[in-house]
Amino acid sequence: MTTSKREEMIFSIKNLKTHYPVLGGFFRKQIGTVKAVDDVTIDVRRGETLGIVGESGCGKSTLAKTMMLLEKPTEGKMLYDFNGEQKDVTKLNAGDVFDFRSRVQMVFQDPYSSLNPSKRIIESFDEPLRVHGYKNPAERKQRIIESLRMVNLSEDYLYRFPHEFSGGQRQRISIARALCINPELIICDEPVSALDVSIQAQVLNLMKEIQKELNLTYVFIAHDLSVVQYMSDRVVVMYLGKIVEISEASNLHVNPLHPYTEALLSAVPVPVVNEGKSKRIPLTGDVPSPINRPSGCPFSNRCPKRMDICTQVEPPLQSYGEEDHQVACHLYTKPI
Amino acid sequence: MRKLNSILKVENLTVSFSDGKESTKILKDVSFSVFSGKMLAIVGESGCGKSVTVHSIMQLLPKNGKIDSGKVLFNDGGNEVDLVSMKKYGKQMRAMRGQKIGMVFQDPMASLNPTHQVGKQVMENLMQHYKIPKKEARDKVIELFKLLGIPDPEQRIKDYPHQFSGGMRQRVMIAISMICNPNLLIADEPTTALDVTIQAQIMDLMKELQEKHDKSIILITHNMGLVAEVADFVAVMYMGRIVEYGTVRDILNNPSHPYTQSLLKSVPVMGLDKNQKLATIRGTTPNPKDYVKGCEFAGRCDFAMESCLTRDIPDINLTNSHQVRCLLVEESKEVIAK
Amino acid sequence: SPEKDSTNEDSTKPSNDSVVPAAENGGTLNLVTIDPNGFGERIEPLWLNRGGMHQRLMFRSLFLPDVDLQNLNPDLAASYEGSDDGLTYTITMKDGLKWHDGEDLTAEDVVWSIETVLKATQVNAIYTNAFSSIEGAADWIAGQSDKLAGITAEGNTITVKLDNPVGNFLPVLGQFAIYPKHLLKDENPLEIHNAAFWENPVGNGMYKLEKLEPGNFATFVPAESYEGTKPKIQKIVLTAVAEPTSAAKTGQVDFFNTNVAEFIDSMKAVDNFVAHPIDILFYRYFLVNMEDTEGNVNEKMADKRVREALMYGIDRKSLTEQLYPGLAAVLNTGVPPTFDESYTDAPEYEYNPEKAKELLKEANFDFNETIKLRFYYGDQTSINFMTAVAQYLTELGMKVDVLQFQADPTTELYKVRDYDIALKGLSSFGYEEWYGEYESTNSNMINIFGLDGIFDDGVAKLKETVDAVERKEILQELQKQEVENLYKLPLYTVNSYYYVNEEKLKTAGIYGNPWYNYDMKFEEWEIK
Amino acid sequence: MTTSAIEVKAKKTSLLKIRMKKMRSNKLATIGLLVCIGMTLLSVFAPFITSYDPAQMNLSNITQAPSAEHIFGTDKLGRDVFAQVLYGGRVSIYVGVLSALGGTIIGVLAGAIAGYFGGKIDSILLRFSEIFMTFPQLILVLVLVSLLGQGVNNLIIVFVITGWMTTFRLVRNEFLTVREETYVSVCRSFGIPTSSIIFKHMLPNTMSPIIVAFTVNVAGFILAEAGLSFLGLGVPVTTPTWGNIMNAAQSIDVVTNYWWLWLAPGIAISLFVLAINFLGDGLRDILDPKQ
Amino acid sequence: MLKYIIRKSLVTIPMLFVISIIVFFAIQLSPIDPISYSASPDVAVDSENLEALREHLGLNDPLYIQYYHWIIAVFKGDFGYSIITGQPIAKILALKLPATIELSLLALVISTIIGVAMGLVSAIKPNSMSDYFSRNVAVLGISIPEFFFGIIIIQIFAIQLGWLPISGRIGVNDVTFWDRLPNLILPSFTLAIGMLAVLLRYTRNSMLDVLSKDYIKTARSKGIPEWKVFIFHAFRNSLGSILVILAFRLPMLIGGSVIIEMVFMWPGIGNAIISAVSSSDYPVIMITTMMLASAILVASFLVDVLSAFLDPRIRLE
Ligand SMILES: Nc1ncnc2c1ncn2[C@@H]1O[C@H](COP(=O)(O)OP(=O)(O)OP(=O)(O)O)[C@@H](O)[C@H]1O
Ligand SMILES: Nc1ncnc2c1ncn2[C@@H]1O[C@H](COP(=O)(O)OP(=O)(O)OP(=O)(O)O)[C@@H](O)[C@H]1O
Ligand SMILES: [Mg+2]
Ligand SMILES: [Mg+2]
Repeated sequence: MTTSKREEMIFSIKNLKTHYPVLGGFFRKQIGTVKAVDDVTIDVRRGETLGIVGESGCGKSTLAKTMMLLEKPTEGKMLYDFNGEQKDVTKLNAGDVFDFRSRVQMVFQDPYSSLNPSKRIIESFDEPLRVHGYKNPAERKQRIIESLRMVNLSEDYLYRFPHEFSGGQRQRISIARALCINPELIICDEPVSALDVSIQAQVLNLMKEIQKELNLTYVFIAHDLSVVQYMSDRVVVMYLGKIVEISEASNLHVNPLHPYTEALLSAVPVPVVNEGKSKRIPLTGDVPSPINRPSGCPFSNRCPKRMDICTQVEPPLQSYGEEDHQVACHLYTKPI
Repeated sequence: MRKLNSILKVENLTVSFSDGKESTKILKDVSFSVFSGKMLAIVGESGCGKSVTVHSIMQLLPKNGKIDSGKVLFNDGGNEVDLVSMKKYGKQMRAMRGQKIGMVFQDPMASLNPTHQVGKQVMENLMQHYKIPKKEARDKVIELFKLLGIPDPEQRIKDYPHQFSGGMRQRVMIAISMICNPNLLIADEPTTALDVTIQAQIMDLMKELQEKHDKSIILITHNMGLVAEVADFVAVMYMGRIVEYGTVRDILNNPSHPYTQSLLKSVPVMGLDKNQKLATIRGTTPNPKDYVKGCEFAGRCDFAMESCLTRDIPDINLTNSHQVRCLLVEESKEVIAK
Repeated sequence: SPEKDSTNEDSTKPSNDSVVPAAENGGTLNLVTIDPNGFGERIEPLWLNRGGMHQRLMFRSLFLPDVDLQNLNPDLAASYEGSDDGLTYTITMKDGLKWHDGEDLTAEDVVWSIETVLKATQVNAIYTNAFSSIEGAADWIAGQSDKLAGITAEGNTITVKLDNPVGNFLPVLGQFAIYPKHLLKDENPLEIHNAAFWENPVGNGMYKLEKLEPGNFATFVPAESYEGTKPKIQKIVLTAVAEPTSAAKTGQVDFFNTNVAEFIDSMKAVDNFVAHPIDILFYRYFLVNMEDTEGNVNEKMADKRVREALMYGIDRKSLTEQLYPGLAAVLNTGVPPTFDESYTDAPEYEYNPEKAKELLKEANFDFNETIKLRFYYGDQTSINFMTAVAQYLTELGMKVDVLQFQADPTTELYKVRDYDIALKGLSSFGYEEWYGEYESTNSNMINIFGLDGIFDDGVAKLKETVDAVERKEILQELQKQEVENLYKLPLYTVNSYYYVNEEKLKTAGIYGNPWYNYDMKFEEWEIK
Repeated sequence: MTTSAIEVKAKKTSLLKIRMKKMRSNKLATIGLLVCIGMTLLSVFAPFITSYDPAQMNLSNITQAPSAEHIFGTDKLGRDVFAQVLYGGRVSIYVGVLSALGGTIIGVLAGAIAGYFGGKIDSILLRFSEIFMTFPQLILVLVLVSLLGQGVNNLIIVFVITGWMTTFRLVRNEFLTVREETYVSVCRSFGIPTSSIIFKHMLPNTMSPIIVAFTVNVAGFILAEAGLSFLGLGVPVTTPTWGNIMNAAQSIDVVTNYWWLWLAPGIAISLFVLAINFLGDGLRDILDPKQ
Repeated sequence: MLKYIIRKSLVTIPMLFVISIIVFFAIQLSPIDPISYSASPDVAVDSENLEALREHLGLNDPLYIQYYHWIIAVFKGDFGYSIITGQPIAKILALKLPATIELSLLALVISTIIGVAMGLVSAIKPNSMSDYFSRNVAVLGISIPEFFFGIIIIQIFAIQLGWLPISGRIGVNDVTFWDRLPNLILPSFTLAIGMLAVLLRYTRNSMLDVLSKDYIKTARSKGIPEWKVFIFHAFRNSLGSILVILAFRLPMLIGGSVIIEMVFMWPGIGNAIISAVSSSDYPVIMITTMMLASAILVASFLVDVLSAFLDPRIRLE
């Protein structure tokens, strides 16, 4: 495993697996497993934006939730940097979990359901703050106003109900709420997928500004490759619960290695007339179900460059070319 | 270039929705044409009235929606008929639906009846319009399934929608709309619910239908990239109006309405520099109820002038294929004219 | 069948009697049982209740009492002889008696019936009381002998030897229905009442069962085997109704009896029926729970003045007049005031709430205690009665809690015993049952009264005595004791009514206690 | 413990305002509410409305048809039927409301727990409720009444035991849905305690169906009480309730000849239940966020 | 599908088992004495032999042994005897069930036809006059206590108008169903009212629900006539939930007929239950409870199978 020592690691995920049981049969026994996240190893570096991209159902949300300790991992380690001390967050005690939660926050995809419809905005903010040690009500209110300002919302909105806001405003409120307890790392699970393009642009710009301002680290998940590429420093491409490629964002569209990345790139429509059509790499078939994944490389059944070995041996994730460019594909397997 | 025949002409379509006692204009004076064998893309943000437009064409508006005025002239094999004048669920209108105009909806799961076999759902359309034996209808469905790339169609027509993947379901929807071989196909965001790779498959299929089988297509989307790839003509909608209309080149290479311009610039494209800011549109879409007069976009427009809010905005022909509904253009045209 | 055709012909009128198959001649008598559950699928056994008209006509006893239940006429028996000491009876059966199935009815059947009833469970105590005085009965019941020693049959003659005299031995035999041994001898006596026999019972009476349609009806026709005067009525149809008035109006019934106040009220509107009231010994009284299940004295009720207060505080007269008009008579002791043996000095407890309050005060009654008033009759009149009683007691300043028993009344009354006062009924053949409840050997009541046998001698004497004058004396004594102790609060006797459609039916005009066997001269009955 | 010390301004929210407006525009619901309140008040203030004691007998004045003196007539013990109906309402309404309250509390607690945690707890509670549902309710009630004994409060206990399942299932299903709402994940990612998530964050959002179910339950329990009492198995016969008063109408005699004995209490029950049902129906529309 | 049915039916067995245990032990907890029937308090009875009978019947055995004997007997079809009337319970059931089933079925037919039809009309034209009418009928139907409704229609149709008989049921064997019909009309109509109201609401709601689904738009976009949309798409798809409510209500018809049977003096199982309960006839209570519980289980099994049959998403799982 080669990672750059230059940058400081904030969250490092090692061989993480999150599996869901599939129940069925007479006695609702487990008859299978959804390997939603399977053997994922990523390092999140302080201050960067790590993009995660992949098609629906490939395990992006599960990965995010596992990192946020909302799902219990089946296996693996997640080392978080608590002021220089690396602790495995899967084994934390209750107090440390709390500490962890004040350092890591999450923004979810659906702006419409991420605010409690029966609570005023201030109430939605108040309890997290109180739980995280802001004992003084006035201080809390101040903090709320500050974080709303950060997302360009006025304090007039404090006493309104969520249904009085548009999708973009709600997503900004959600971001503000994640920010209000001063986290270091924000995991964003498709924060803009549900928004219109013009609103999406507002939110993306805002997120970038805030990151700069507060020196935040982002894990940014999306299924839209261009958005991820635009937002991220490095991009992780996932397929069926596995990482197939990790690349510098700026390098990804120039030099995609994995055939899946290539296909994904070619499928992204470009708003320029008469281009792109010819280049498209047609992918046949659908993403297989994560319950019965093809043997060997998970992409083997749809891969246009499939070789015999692909259906038998699972390719490991290895660096290829540059140090920060990793790929899991037999085309690039180095003889060991 | 051969002469373009329009298969559908929408003229001054105005639609309103009532909510209890109040009634709100949702579509205002919408006019556009769809040309034979061409694909028209309607783009715009959520809620701008794209779906209402096509539902009005099909007379499938919900109960509280009403076409106030306007015409929908459909070229039925040389005969021009006004769909609006037909009774909503009358024989004439029903003969249009499915047979002359096919429709594909956004969510392929919700749009298929979960309790009917997919083959039956396709056959239902065919047998409604053609008195042919069941067996023959079935064979036709199988044939179409093959054409649309559904593997193993003999078996799969007996399956139920939930046994299909999203992409396959959308193919079935397309089969339903295509089985009677209509000349006009309306697709309301057919790929929004699908992954990019599947979207690419479906769009290739639709393009093929249009090009090889000479169908006219109305494609609703809010993905500018998609428009660029497949459409021939583009109508940009904002708040129930078409603010810009033209060929795909006109719109993408020479966007003339400020709204269109920002729409194009607000989407990140591959390779966009990380440090480059995205163009945004100020504020949010206003409530259609609050509209009084003038340009709906004025409140968010960086170039808004006083007159934008005080006078009716005309459609201005930039070229004979490119129309814009914006006073800026009027002025610059005047300047040019001078 | 021809009957069916005839019903179909006049199906124009949907009257209920279209069910009833028409008789060939002599007419059909329509009887009903009043039961909201409808007709069952069998004829009820007779050892617990001697039963209704149809049962009486199907099954006979050795003797047939007069309407007063005491004077005996021969029935299955031709004659009898009793020894002077009252310990031996010799009974001679008629010759050539037959069961309805043609089998001979012999003295063996009688002996077997008496033996079996001693071991059976669903049995009226008048039989067990009388027959357990037969020599060797204790051993027999305990299973220590395989023969009831005191009773033997030789040819037509039955000899019964008693350990001690039983005053009403012969009247009891006049009630005791003889069952056919040849059909029932293999049944376990404990469960003989559940035998399949009752679905198609073979009797020995004037009529035999013709057909029983479960859930529907039963028909009876004159039995060829009956040796007496042949009856005129050729067919009896028995159906079930939930309430008799509508049935009376539609002609579904020609003759019935009831003691339900509501029916009596509503029958007033039915013109063609004539009501015949009869006095019977169906007591209603309050049982006072004197001891709890652990044997501790119930302080609330211990003082006799409290119990007297209750008697004064409840306006029994108005209640019976209003709730049971013409049906109930106020009772002061176990012998109703209209009877000869009645104790004339017994207090009448006229309604006097002031006196009641005084008595309570004297008795230092704790008005904070709640009196638990219980009952088990579910009919509306009883509910009204109890509600009224509760109100009377409330007016005395008592706290009352009135509830209907939830579990079965027997268990509630005698085992659970979570009450202070309970309304109870008793259908008596004679005064013996009423006073028998005071006996210290009465396994149910002993727990309630906690008696030390003060009534025992008197009751024993009463049971042994036949002579009317002697009996009167004993009864006077018992009533005096009863009044002194006031363990049961007597309320009233519920009488009964016979209703006869006299436009259609001519009876012999003899109406007696419907719960018991007596000679109603049915052979004289006619359909007009 | 102060919850949100930042005082939430009592500014009338648009949501509440909308609901009030909707309520007022829903005539049937408004009438229902007024009738419910009206009848409840009549019962509560019965002594001010009639001078008769419902238990006071007058054996010389029994089964009188309605007259100026006894506007609903008198019953078989000469008691005033109007007074009985008034006082009877107290117990009937009390039983209905308290049983519904108890059933709702149990149903909500169990439903919230089952719905939020899912898994084993959920299956156990679900099975449990299934078993309760499988029992014929009437028999269950009867057996329980015979175990506990008759009495108003025992009847309420019995109703609660036999009547929590519908609310349970409703709340459970609501919670299963609400659990998927993102804001629950948000709460969890902030480390807000589970009990607080369930009761402070999720429960308020399931309140509308619970309120509707509550009104439906009140109606149901009043009917159940009436039915049982009509059969003579509910509240002790001496306690006047609408059902108990009607108990007298079991005989054809009363049905035929003494119509005032059953008509008045029958109408009282029907009217009250009807009013509650209209109110419940109205609330269903009013509280429905989709509308 | 077959596997699904087998699986579902297997689940009902342990449920029945649990219910039988609860029923048995709950009743044992109550002070009811199963043989006290031999000693009505109205008649003087000597109780000496009762002890022998108790021993004979095994009532002195430990409860679990009694339970074992009872459940084995029930499995063999021997339901025991009523302790009040001494009749075999199997016979009581055989006698009473037909009357109740006759009543319930007629009520079912009436309520289904009227309820579903009114619900459909309501849903097709929501907020119209007929919808308004139907909805209020439905509220009325669930608000009026059935005994009150029964008394009123007895008063009107039997007593005042004299069109129909008040009560009772003419024997099964003698006359045809048509002869019994006059007696059936009032009780079955009363019984039908509540069910009708529920079905009406349900049909309306589920139709409205389905009609708002996207696939209805798809169906309309095919140009098929509106009635086909209503019948083949909307009604076909709401049929599932309608049948579910129907099947769930089925046992309640039997249970719910208790009061109706009482009011109309209908000699059915409901009346038997009431008299069993009010006289603490516990063998009858146990068996009828078990019977109703089984009916409910069978109904929910039917619901599962029906929904599976109607909904391929379940069937093909
Ligand atoms: N609680 C769960 N139980 C069982 N399977 C689950 C659960 N949650 C997710 N899955 C499955 O795990 C896989 C990955 O799901 P996940 O939500 O992580 O995908 P995703 O990449 O976020 O997709 P999307 O783009 O649609 O949000 C999917 O196949 C999904 O069906
Ligand atoms: N049934 C309806 N009742 C009232 N208003 C409606 C109804 N349907 C649509 N509208 C309104 O009409 C406007 C246009 O809706 P439409 O569905 O055409 O938008 P769209 O452009 O298709 O958006 P999307 O991209 O989200 O599908 C919206 O403002 C919406 O609120
Ligand atoms: Mg996701
Ligand atoms: Mg749309």
